Amino acid sequence: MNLQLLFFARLRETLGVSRTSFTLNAPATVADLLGALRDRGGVWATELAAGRNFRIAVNQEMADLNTPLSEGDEVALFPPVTGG
Amino acid sequence: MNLQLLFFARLRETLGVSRTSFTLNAPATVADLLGALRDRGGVWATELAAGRNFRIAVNQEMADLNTPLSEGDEVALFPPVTGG
Amino acid sequence: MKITVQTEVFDLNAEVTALHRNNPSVGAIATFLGTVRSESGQVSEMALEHYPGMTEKSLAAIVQEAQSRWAVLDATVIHRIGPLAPCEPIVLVAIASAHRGEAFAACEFIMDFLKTRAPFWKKETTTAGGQWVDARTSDESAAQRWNKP
Amino acid sequence: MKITVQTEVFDLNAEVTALHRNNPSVGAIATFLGTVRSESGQVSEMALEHYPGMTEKSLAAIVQEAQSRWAVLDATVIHRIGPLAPCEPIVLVAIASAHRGEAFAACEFIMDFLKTRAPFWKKETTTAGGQWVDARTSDESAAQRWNKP
Repeated sequence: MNLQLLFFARLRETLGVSRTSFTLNAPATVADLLGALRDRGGVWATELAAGRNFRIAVNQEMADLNTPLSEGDEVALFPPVTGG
Repeated sequence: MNLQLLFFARLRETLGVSRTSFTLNAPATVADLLGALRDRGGVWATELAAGRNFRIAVNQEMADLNTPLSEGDEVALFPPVTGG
Repeated sequence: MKITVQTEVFDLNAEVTALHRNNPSVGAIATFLGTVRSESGQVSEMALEHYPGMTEKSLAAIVQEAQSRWAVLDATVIHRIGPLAPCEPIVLVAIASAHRGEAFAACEFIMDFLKTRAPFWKKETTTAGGQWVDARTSDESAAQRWNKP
Repeated sequence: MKITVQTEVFDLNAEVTALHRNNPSVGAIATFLGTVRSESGQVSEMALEHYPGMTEKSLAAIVQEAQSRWAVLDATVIHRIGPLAPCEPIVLVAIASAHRGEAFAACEFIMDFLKTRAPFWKKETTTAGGQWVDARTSDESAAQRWNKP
């Protein structure tokens, strides 16, 4: 399935990408997506390592590792928020 | 001793006075002053009766029945406050 | 600290700008604006009476108590007196702090004590005539809760 | 309800006037204004990034949750994005209610959840260069306390 990946703030800068398309075998969860991204190695493995503090939103709703993904989903990865 | 008495809001209207001088035998407390005022009878006895809900300030500080009075004190009587 | 009792309307922008003073330590400004209510349009006028001298002293004591409890960088309290129309502003409390928790707490504390300790009295005019507003026990409860540990 | 994410500065008087709408049921307006801090003058610029689309949705959900908990007559949330100088306003939350307790609670609730749930990120520029601001655990604690009975 095809996903739209979005990256914000520190993650956007460190990974060097703000928006990209990504293809993943279905069925898949957020955990599967993170595994596939870590397999890219380098900063991807470092920044998305299991102990790192980041958040995931699927279709603009907060998600967790077990959230299932579907064709066309918008998946955003970002650090804990700091607005206000 | 001579006191300056001030009345505010509903008490000012009901008693028909906003400011007056009052002479009281020393030594005296707020309770003594209230007794002397009640002795005037009429609305004074009614409005200042023991069960009525009013407040007393002596020299612009909240006071109670036991607060001692001194020559020249400013004593204010008023209903519970309702500003803001 | 600015504490004023006045008949004139105040300007919120001007007060908040003066409170902030371009102080870069300020990160949070909590304000409370009280306005004349008129449920079902029944109140045609609200008259505010006060005790000149004691009012300013009691407001200053309340603000100082707030400053002793929270890290307040600056505070403004303005209370209007005289006849006011429905929807007109009555009171402004504005608190500048580094962080929001302190600003909110100090602002609400000052309002709770202003409502129950500062010598102001409201008289409403309705079609039934003028009547003094009764003190609300909920206001006294609001002030009491700050005594809790 | 008004929820806006914008680069432009906002006008506090205009926002409060629009929120009040000359509604005589309004007796209380609580507002929170967040401004760019620069302790010891170290921050020369604060840049705000956000997640367009999700930001507005999450702010609307937070305001709706506040409206379900307290009798809110109207609410305004404005959050600025882009580069801001020290002392500039970042965020405004303004709540109109009949009584002050509801206005204060809803305003503080919205700020606590905005701080921890709305997708905004701050990057400070100091003499040491640019650095992303870390999330504060005290903000998460502030949001958690609203879960208590």
